[in-house]
Amino acid sequence: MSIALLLEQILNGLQLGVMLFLMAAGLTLIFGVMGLINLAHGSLYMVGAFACATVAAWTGSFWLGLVASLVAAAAAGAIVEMTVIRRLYDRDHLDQVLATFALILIFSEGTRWVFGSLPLYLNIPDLLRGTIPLPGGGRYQIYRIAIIAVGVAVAVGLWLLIARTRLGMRIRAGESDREMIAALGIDIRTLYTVVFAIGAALAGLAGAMVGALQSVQVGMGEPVLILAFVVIVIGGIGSIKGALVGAVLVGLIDTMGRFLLPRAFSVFMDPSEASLIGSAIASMLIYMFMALVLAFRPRGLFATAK
Amino acid sequence: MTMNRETIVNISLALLLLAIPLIALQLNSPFYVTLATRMAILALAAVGLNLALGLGGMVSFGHAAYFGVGGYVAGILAHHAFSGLPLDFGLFQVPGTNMMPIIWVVAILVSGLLALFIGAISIRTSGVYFIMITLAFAQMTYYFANSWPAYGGEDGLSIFVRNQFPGVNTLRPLTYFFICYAILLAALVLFAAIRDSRFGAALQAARQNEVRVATVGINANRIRLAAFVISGMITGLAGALYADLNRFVSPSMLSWHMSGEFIVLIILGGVARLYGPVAGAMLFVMFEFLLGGMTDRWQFFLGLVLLGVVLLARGGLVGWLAGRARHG
Amino acid sequence: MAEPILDIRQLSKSFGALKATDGVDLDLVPGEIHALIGPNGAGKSTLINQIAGTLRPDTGTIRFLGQVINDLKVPERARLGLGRSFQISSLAPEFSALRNVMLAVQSVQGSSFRFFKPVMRDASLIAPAMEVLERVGLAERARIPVAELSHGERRQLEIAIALALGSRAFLLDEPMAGMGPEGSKTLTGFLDKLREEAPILLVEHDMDAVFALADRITVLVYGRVIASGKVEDIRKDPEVRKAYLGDEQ
Amino acid sequence: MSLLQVSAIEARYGPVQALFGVDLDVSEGEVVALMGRNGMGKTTTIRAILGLTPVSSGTVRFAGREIGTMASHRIARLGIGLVPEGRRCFPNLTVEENLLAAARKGRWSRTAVEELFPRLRERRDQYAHSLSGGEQQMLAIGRALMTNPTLLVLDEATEGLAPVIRHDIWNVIRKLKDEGQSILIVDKTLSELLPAADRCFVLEKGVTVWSGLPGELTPELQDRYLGV
Amino acid sequence: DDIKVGMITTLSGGGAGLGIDARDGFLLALQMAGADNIEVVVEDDGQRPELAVQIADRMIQNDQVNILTGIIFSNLAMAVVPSAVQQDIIYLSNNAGPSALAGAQCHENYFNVAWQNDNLHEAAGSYANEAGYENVFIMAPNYPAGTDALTGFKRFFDGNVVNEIYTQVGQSDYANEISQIRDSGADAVFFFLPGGMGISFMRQYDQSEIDVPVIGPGFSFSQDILAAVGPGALGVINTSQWNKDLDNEANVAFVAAFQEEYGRLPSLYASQAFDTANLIISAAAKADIADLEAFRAALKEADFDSTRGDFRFGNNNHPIQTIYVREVVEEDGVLTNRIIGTALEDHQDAYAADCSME
Ligand SMILES: Nc1ncnc2c1ncn2[C@@H]1O[C@H](COP(=O)(O)OP(=O)(O)OP(=O)(O)O)[C@@H](O)[C@H]1O
Ligand SMILES: Nc1ncnc2c1ncn2[C@@H]1O[C@H](COP(=O)(O)OP(=O)(O)OP(=O)(O)O)[C@@H](O)[C@H]1O
Ligand SMILES: [Mg+2]
Ligand SMILES: [Mg+2]
Repeated sequence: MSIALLLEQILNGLQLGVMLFLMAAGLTLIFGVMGLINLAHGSLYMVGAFACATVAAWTGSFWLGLVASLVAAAAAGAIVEMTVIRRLYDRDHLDQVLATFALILIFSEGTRWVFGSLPLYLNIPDLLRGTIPLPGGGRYQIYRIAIIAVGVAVAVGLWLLIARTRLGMRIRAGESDREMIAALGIDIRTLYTVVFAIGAALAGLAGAMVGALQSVQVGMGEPVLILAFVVIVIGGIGSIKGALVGAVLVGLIDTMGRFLLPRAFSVFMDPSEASLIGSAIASMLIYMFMALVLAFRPRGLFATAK
Repeated sequence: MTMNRETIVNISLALLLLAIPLIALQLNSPFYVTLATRMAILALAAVGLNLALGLGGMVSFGHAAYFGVGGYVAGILAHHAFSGLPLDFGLFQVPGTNMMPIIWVVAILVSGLLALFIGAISIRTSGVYFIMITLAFAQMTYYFANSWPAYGGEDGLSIFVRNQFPGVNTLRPLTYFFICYAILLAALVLFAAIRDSRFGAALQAARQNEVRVATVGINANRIRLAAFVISGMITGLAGALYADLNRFVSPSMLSWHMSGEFIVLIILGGVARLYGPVAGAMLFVMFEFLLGGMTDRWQFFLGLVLLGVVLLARGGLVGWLAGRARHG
Repeated sequence: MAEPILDIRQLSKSFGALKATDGVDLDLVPGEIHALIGPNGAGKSTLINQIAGTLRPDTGTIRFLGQVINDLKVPERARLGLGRSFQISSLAPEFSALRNVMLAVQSVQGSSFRFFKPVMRDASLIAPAMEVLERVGLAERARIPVAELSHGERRQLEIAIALALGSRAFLLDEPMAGMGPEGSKTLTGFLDKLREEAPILLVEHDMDAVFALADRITVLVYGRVIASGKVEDIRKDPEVRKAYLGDEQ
Repeated sequence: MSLLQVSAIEARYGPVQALFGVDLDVSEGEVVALMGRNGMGKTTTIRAILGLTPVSSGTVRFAGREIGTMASHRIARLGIGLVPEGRRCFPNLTVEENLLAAARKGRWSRTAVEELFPRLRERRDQYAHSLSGGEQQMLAIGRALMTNPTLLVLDEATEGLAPVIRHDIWNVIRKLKDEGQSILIVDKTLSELLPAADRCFVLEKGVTVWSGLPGELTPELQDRYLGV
Repeated sequence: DDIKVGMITTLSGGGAGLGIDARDGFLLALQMAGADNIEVVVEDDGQRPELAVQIADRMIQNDQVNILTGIIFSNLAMAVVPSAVQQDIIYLSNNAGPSALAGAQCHENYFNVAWQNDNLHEAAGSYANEAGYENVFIMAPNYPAGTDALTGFKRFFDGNVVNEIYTQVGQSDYANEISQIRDSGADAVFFFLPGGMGISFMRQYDQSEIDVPVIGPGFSFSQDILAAVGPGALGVINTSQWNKDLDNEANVAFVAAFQEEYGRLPSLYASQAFDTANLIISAAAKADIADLEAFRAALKEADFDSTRGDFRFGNNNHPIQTIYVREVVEEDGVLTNRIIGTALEDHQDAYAADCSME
């Protein structure tokens, strides 16, 4: 194994982590800040990807597609918030799980209705096409580096928004006592719609960016959603910092596990066997990691004050 | 003795479920017997979950793990009985079997052990963390089953001939329905007893106010863990029955969709209500069947229906029919 | 003086730089009401939490019935006989008052792992629970869900639970809070009798009640005991007047 | 001119009716006491005024506008500042953030509030959930003042406070009153409440049963309505 | 008697494209033959095994079908087939060919009209030898069809496997594997990643600018997904028992009719289902379904014009057929395949010997 490969894998881990962060940030905002479990977050990711693919195919411009993904996901988020989510804030987690589970069914089947079952495809914009050399002789895709950069920028921006602005304070205040913040003169309903739309837009952005790497298809959001949940639970629900740390950890552990475990096992068993067992364990690795974290810190690494 | 409304609703539900296969046979549509058996088994699984979720407030998003493990116990034992080779645990060997009672006991024990292990770690967390950690453990079992080649991996494992129950012919759909129905009723009796017992009182109090339970000197976590294990056992038993119904087990029994479905059943029927899971399972299987027969887009409409139930009909079907629950 | 039931030595607890409890000595002897007063944020609730077990002290010992209980968990301390009420009441809201008390009774009987006998037909639970409810004057409200009880009734219920636990000592954190004059009067009368049964460590800002009830008063300021003694002495103590009572008292 | 005018309001919590006809008014610059035993509907009245519990009949007017059906945040913005029963500080915000989150411009700034309650300055960066009961009470009052309300509504604002602090708070209330602040106040301690109030309303079982000047509330009346 | 066919296939979810093509191909054959003595019920299994089992139960118990067919995925086939064939239902597989059903568990009521799972991979292994590759990097998802695929490839490939990787089922990002390929020094990559997995892999592989050539089984480059894979697929070599340019009468008619009827090019899956329907029609012409034994014999003769030319069954009711080498090319702006050679002639699967049937 060369240094170049190791470096590449670290970047892969980071890129996966950052992508998860975009999902997790929206989730943790909605989830921690409004106290709502939104299983349908993955659907917003899908909406973003579909919007981007459709508009990019229409206009020929990825960038317009990207804008469309933000707009479409935010709009979908706002509509969902106003029609459904709004009624769920005072409910227990159970109702929220069920209602947003229902939303997944509606979104997935609805999208299939409109776009059919075949995957759409979306190309990387010319500007970001190609690879750059890495020290040690490897190469890395420019587009993936761009994803890392966007993720880091979003992380900083969000953290500032929540921790440093009055908007952030109000959002957090609303989480602990909606009624009270309203009684002090803050229009918490609109505020929540806005926050939900922001979270949705982030998911849509992630969907669009990933859509150019993978295929855009119905159901693409679900695996990412579960990973994003793992991320925020590891990081501590409601904490943007936790989401970032959790996402990067999960990204690195998953990538390194899938890469290194089969190699490690092949030291003492048949390579084919080692690859099978190694990849089986690698697929469970982040869940084991999460269980481990929660066993020692039942509220995640960066639990927010309650 | 006067009956309250909930008792009447409960008896009606039990009779209705019993009536479906009998009417089906009259109409010469034996498939509805299978459908009713499915209802009974899913209801049983949800009764298990209802113990943890409804009474104990532990929203487990990973009960598919016990369901699937129960199913795999049935599948693996039957597989070995069929092939004649014993299960090899290295130090000792265990023969397979196709006797349902033995399979059930093993399924209950194994899923109970798994629930003990998962519960012991998960119960330290609460709220959303609990939901997610149970999901994570279930995902682990899912990925394990998926990539473990010995018993078929993702392809799953077939049970070529349905397992046996002494004295009856389980291959007859109606007989198998009666077996599942009887087990469901037994589980309901157990649920009711637990709910009304001292253990149930402590469990329900722990859901409402953990601090209070601790300050009267009861260790809430031990109570919860015990409930979680019993809950896993019941769901595990349901899994074994389900395997025999389909004559097949696969990792999809362990998937998070399955866990979600159990939660759906309970909410549809009524959380913490004795017959909530029964009502929920009947409703759900019927929706799935009717909608699935009408349109390929049935999931879309199922979504709308579920959404409607959560937003408009709180308390589920039993809550709607029998009014709010009372706690003496 | 009689042998203390509860004996606290050199107890300290810090939150970061803040010393919430700072070398506190305190005891509770049979038959007395020992009032703990002090300005807001002086560390009274923190102290109660350490005795009840919800907070761990940094240093010092807590001795209860002759045994050091520093390492016991909340339920274990409760079973030993430490009963407490919360500054903000803490009950099982869906259960009736009766079932809340029955829970305590069942805990005393040490029998939460019984799965089959229905509690609502279990005289060995209901009878003692009703008896306690009668004593606190809640018998008529026994079957009402706690969520529908008034503030004052909840306070009474909290005490009923502590009674049912057969507590050997009570830790009461502001039991009068939120009660009208009438309720305070009833509760004062009740606590007055309760002390025969088990001594009370009483945290309270209602000075009328404190002066009417207390045998001894300890004053806590910034986590330290600044005075401790008979009611009259404390009342006159200039430092206490300045830090807590205010001048017009 | 009357600032707040509540006429014959009724309100319910789900199936349980709590108010059966409450009348009450507060004029500009006046301190009005709302009294009654436990559970008689004082808090519910206040909730109804702020739109937190819907009014099922009757009218509420504030500063010349009908506010009976307005959303809470709009009512608050018209100039009502609430110190709720049970404090309800935002536990996951620091003291400073609690003060700033809903602040509106006016005479009360953070500095002014911290001068009033120096303890809050000491605890500025502490999360509200770890404040002592009394500190939380101060924070709740400070938070309401920071919205610079025309009408300050205090529901048991001195509950759980040390006598010295309570004393201070009554001083503050008197000071505010002298400055012309209108206040609607619920409190259990009559000895402190009556001297501060200009007028009193007494509720019994959700109905206004008596109103008048503090001096007119004779010991007999007190015994009858308040159980003193 | 009329024949009742139950078609259980995937019409929703990620694998829907395959099922839709299969259904369309099957119905097209019936329509072209005017076979009105064959009644078909089609149901969507949503790619969920329990649902497939439930539908099979209903079709057998309520609809009293004689023949089941349609299942796309091996794991669903494993759920349905063993119990169905025991109930005297004939199962004709138009797509999945799990090894278990070809060997010891073969059954007289089970016919596979597509291939045994390993076949196309074996052909790829054989092609890799011919192309002179010595170091090959191989990769498949970690599930039974995946292990079958790599085993199949290795069974015929004589060179050196530099790395063997099992990916996760449903995986959509292959940066990890691509990095390893770049580092491995292999002179070719063989992969089996069905459906969306293959699309994602190929797109990312293209983006990462590696010039190691790629070989795959026909599924990963079938007509239904080529458009999504995009230009990165151009020039890729893949193996298949069928292609639209196979020059036989049946195929020419099929391709034309399919395009006419549905307005798109047919895929592998459509051709297999089309053959399946024609097999039923041919057997129905010779025997009555009520006489199961005779009907089975008629099926086994495989006396129909297959779109792949020669087609016959081996002892285990699995096909013995020729497997071609195809290359992805662009025709009239549409990506499609062209046959460039033959990988294996008259090929039979490796499990036939384990089957006790004659
Ligand atoms: N977890 C914590 N972290 C930091 N500071 C804390 C924490 N808990 C309590 N404090 C601080 O410790 C001091 C003592 O608090 P405590 O609640 O014991 O006061 P108290 O005497 O009960 O006051 P009150 O009469 O107002 O209820 C307070 O200043 C409080 O802010
Ligand atoms: N959330 C609620 N649900 C149902 N009933 C309620 C609720 N809150 C209050 N009530 C009932 O409404 C009535 C009026 O209560 P309210 O809290 O307004 O009284 P109060 O005068 O403020 O009493 P206190 O002095 O104890 O604060 C009481 O009978 C109470 O039981
Ligand atoms: Mg306190
Ligand atoms: Mg009140």
